[in-house]
Amino acid sequence: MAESSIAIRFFASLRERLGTGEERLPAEGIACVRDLREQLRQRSDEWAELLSDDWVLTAVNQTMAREETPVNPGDEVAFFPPVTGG
Amino acid sequence: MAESSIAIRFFASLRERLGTGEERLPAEGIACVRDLREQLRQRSDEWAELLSDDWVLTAVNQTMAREETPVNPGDEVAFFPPVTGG
Amino acid sequence: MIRIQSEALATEPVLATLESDAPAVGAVCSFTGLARDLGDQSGVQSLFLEHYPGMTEAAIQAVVDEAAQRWNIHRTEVVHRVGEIQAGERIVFVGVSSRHRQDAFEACQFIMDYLKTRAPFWKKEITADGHGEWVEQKTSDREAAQRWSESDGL
Amino acid sequence: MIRIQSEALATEPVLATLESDAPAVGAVCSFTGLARDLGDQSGVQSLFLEHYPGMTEAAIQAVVDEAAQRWNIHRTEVVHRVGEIQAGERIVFVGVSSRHRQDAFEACQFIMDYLKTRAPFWKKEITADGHGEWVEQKTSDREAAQRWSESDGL
Repeated sequence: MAESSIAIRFFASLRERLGTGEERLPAEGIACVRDLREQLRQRSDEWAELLSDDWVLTAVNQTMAREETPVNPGDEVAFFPPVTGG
Repeated sequence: MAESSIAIRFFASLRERLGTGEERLPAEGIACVRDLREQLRQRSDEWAELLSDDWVLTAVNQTMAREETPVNPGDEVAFFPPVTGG
Repeated sequence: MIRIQSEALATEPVLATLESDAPAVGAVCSFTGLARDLGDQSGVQSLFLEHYPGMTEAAIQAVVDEAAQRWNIHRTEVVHRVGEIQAGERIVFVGVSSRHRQDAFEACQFIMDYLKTRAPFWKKEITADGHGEWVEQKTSDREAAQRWSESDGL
Repeated sequence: MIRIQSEALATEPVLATLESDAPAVGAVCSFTGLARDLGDQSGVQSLFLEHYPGMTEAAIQAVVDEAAQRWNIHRTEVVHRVGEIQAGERIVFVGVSSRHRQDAFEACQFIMDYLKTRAPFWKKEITADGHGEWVEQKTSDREAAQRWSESDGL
């Protein structure tokens, strides 16, 4: 049976402000990062605000991604703020 | 009694090739590095050759010097090849 | 070797590894970053470092691979702490060995600059009263990394 | 602190000194140069380092002072060995601590580059059969030092 959902992860301040670190969503209707982001933004004013921020970065399967990067069932998509390590 | 001689030092390959590491010379007739160098070059063809080499560096009182740098009685003048530390 | 760890960061064994290739290799450049007591807010007592397990290691490896393409380097060691870190403790170590001094210096600086902007780590500063504040990315870090893409066509 | 010594060069205590200013200072860059087994001639088994006692320390101090004028640095440690050094042993250590990563990197590289061309040390390579050959100054070392005087008017 093929994987039919997408794993979503949030990190750092985004994780704290959204109140969640990971979840799974049905893959239906999601072709790229933009589709997923727009779907998540429907949830509330806060989600809409946090996930529209220019500073939020996205990774698909642990590789940096852009709005147009394809998202397939079984993929892992992560949203996070600019990095501040080292 | 005032010091009336100049201390001369040679280092590394120059020391080995000249066969001497240090000596003292009367300060008489020596006003600058060039005077001292020319006097030393009188000693033999080998001294003339080694102390005319463009690559020989000079320090007066442990500070890098030029041909025109003054030399006074009591000074220490050193001749050495380009440095190769580190 | 790339390591992400929550334990204290010991630099001696990592430096020993970098020097173990001598006498074939004669130049080792290293950088150690320590938790400072002041950042975006004063009175910082500790840091909390979050990362993205898997992606963080892969992102650092990509930076190291890029450095190895640009410079003649022999060995690279990167150790980065995560979790709670007290002020004064080491956060990150980057060390590079090379036959040539300039390659060791430039590759080490490049890896630190790119690690700061490309590796998923997030730093929270915690004050004595327990208040935590996520650190914002610095313009100076973005500029430091951009420098390398604007430079000569190496 | 500047030290010229004939004993083996231990880097751990010097690095500990550089890190001892944390958490006020968060960046430490260091460079270690080790005796390689090949230089101007192959089969090199050891080196002999000669220096000019007094002038060598003063010349290094002048380089360190110039670095302190150009960059915002906190502490500098320079240790240089002289006498006989076996292949694989450390010859030189330069470490710089700073509040800022870029200052630590650049000052450390500057000190190494200028030390190579300004501090009176002379290196002789000794092969297994006991033959010794004085090393010639490298064009690359002269160019590395010149780089800093041609750069922006810092």
